[in-house]
Amino acid sequence: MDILNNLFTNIYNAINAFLNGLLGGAGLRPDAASAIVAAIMGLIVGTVVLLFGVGVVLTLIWLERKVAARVQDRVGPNRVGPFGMLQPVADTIKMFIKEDIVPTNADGLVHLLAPVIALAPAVLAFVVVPFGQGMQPADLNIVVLWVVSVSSIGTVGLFMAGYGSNNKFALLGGMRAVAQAISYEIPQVLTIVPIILLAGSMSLVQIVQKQSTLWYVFVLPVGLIGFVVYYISALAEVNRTPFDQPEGESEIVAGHHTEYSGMKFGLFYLAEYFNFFIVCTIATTLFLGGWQGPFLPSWLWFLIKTYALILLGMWIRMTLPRFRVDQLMKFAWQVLVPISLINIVLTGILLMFFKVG
Amino acid sequence: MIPLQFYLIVAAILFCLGLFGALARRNAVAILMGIELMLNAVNINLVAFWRYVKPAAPTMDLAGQIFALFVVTLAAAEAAIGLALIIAIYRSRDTVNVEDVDLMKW
Amino acid sequence: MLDRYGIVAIFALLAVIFPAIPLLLSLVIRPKKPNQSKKATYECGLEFEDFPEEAQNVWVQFRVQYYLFALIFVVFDIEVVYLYPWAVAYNTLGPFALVEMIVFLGILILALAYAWRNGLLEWT
Amino acid sequence: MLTSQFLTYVAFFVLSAIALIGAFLAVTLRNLVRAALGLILSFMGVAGIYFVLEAEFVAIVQVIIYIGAISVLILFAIMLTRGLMTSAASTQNSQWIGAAFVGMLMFAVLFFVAITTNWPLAQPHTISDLIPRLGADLVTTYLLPFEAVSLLLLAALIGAIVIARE
Repeated sequence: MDILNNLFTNIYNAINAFLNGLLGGAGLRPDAASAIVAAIMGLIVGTVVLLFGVGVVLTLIWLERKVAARVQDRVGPNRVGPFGMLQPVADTIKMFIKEDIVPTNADGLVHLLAPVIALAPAVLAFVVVPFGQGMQPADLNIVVLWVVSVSSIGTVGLFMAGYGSNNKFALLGGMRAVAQAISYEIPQVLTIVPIILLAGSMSLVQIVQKQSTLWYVFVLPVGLIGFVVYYISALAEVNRTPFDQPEGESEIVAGHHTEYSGMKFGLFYLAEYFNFFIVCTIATTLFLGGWQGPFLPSWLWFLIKTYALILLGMWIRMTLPRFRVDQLMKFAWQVLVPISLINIVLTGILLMFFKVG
Repeated sequence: MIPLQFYLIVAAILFCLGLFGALARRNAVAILMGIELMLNAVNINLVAFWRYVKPAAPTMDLAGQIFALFVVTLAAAEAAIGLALIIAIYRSRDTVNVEDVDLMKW
Repeated sequence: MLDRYGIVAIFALLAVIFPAIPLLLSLVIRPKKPNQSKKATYECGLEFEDFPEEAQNVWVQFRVQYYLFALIFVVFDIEVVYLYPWAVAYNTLGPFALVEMIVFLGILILALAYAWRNGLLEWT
Repeated sequence: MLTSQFLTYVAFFVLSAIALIGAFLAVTLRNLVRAALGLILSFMGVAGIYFVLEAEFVAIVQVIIYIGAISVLILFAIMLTRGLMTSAASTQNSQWIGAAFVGMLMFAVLFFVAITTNWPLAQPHTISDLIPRLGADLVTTYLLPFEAVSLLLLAALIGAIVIARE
């Protein structure tokens, strides 16, 4: 039990000790040696986290298709590999060997950089996700704001895709995507404030530790309201159906990725699933107690909760029709923002009288 | 430790680039971008002084950062109003070129 | 600083390298046979080149509504920035802090109410 | 020199270069959208410089407000007023040589002041509980400016709405 729980921490420590031993004997200055070890460890952690992220995305693509198929009473992919599990791999290979078409009128540099900028925030957000007990790449004391700030960079990528393609549909889609992202960012960040009030800290690790007795989603009524608002606005923030207005194919073709093909489109696709995964991990951390849970190893609990939220998102996607753009904006500003503002004040007042956690 | 002067010089270059942009551009939005750069330079100075210069009183040891926060807020308010003006001018005069917006000159 | 943010710097580096690898890899293995209609700007069922010159300019006049939403967003974004440190310090402050924050929020709710009453929150 | 110091210098120079190159692009590029993207690059570099200065909160605020909010405002404003700027006319006005001269003069003055002034330096200070301290200071020492900020925002919002609305 303990072995499983500390599996990754132990591997980390073992590699660290090995590298220290290796470089300690090389006759370098001690501070230079430790800096090199830290850099190599950082690279290893980063690579592992990103590869894990790619693996998660592959499972998500498969899961998404299977869930969609089951909801629609179909079988879904079942040819490539057992239960069609290798379908995402086949898709990836297809992405690699597709021709990359850049329209003559496009702004080439912006067109090329847009998917990179769209993917970068997702990669940066991985820095602070606590995947398990003692398993966060870094615990900064501004973690929560870090998540908020990197996700706000993503809107620039959306705009660049729309502008760089030099296409009416892409431009409209890009502008809509930005307008939607900024509108739903506000309720999303406002609902985090009650959690910080409850925990008295911005560190995700401390927020999880404070939830060892009671998950914040069960701190009624503020936790539940916060969770629902957060989850809805997170779905909208990552452009998941029913909030996929920016790429509503019935009006504006494929929105900001109309002119994207091949690997550039693949990067957008990857960024979208990365972001979906990240908002679910953040929701798990903030509201569902993160890695806390009995019997099973902490990282397994974390994955189970995250995947539960992901499946919920897929279920919502298959069930609800797309919002209209006016309903979308109205919903964000006239429903979610007032609710989350009231939620903050309510939490403040309740904390005056009761001690929670 | 990086000397304070390094930060001041970087801020000075940034300020002068912004000044150049604000003076030399024709497009009103570009002029506003120059002004934002100048405000950024000021903020670098504020934060650098916070870190390196002795505070006037022990209770004011966060003054530099708090001032920087207020400057950011002011910059946002200024951008909001400035761009709203530009949009209004564009709607009534069909241009955002500052040389053509000269109705009040005579 | 470096001990905490070194790893962030490494991730920032990876954020650039990570998308570059598949782009470079696919550059090697993908076909490259561009032609006129492939590289044309996408249009529904029409050849883009057949358009008259003025219609080929893809710029569209956006509605001012976009800007107004961005305005409200900016105001609330700044508000959130001030709320966060207040929320962290809340437990150590007295009830006065709550009153002050309610005043702060109240003024901004006025802003929201103004926008609401003037129908700016409607996307028409 | 210690390794950590050396790395701090590297970080500082790289980030300053990003900030200055971005600023240069922002004031010289013809294409206004590209210039705005240069501006965003510059904002990022400045945020990095704040991290080097150990002012994490200001750095994050820089990213959230400047990159996340103000640049969106600027980009939207450009898209709303883009109609006539596709023309090939020069983006610099006739006084750009004078402006460059003024800029250089200003830099000379600032450089001279920065180098020669005897700053009352102290030990570079770091605050470990920065965020709670900031939060507490905002509602005690700096209460008045803090509430004034919310009034300012209200006034700016209403003013901008009245001006920009059709």
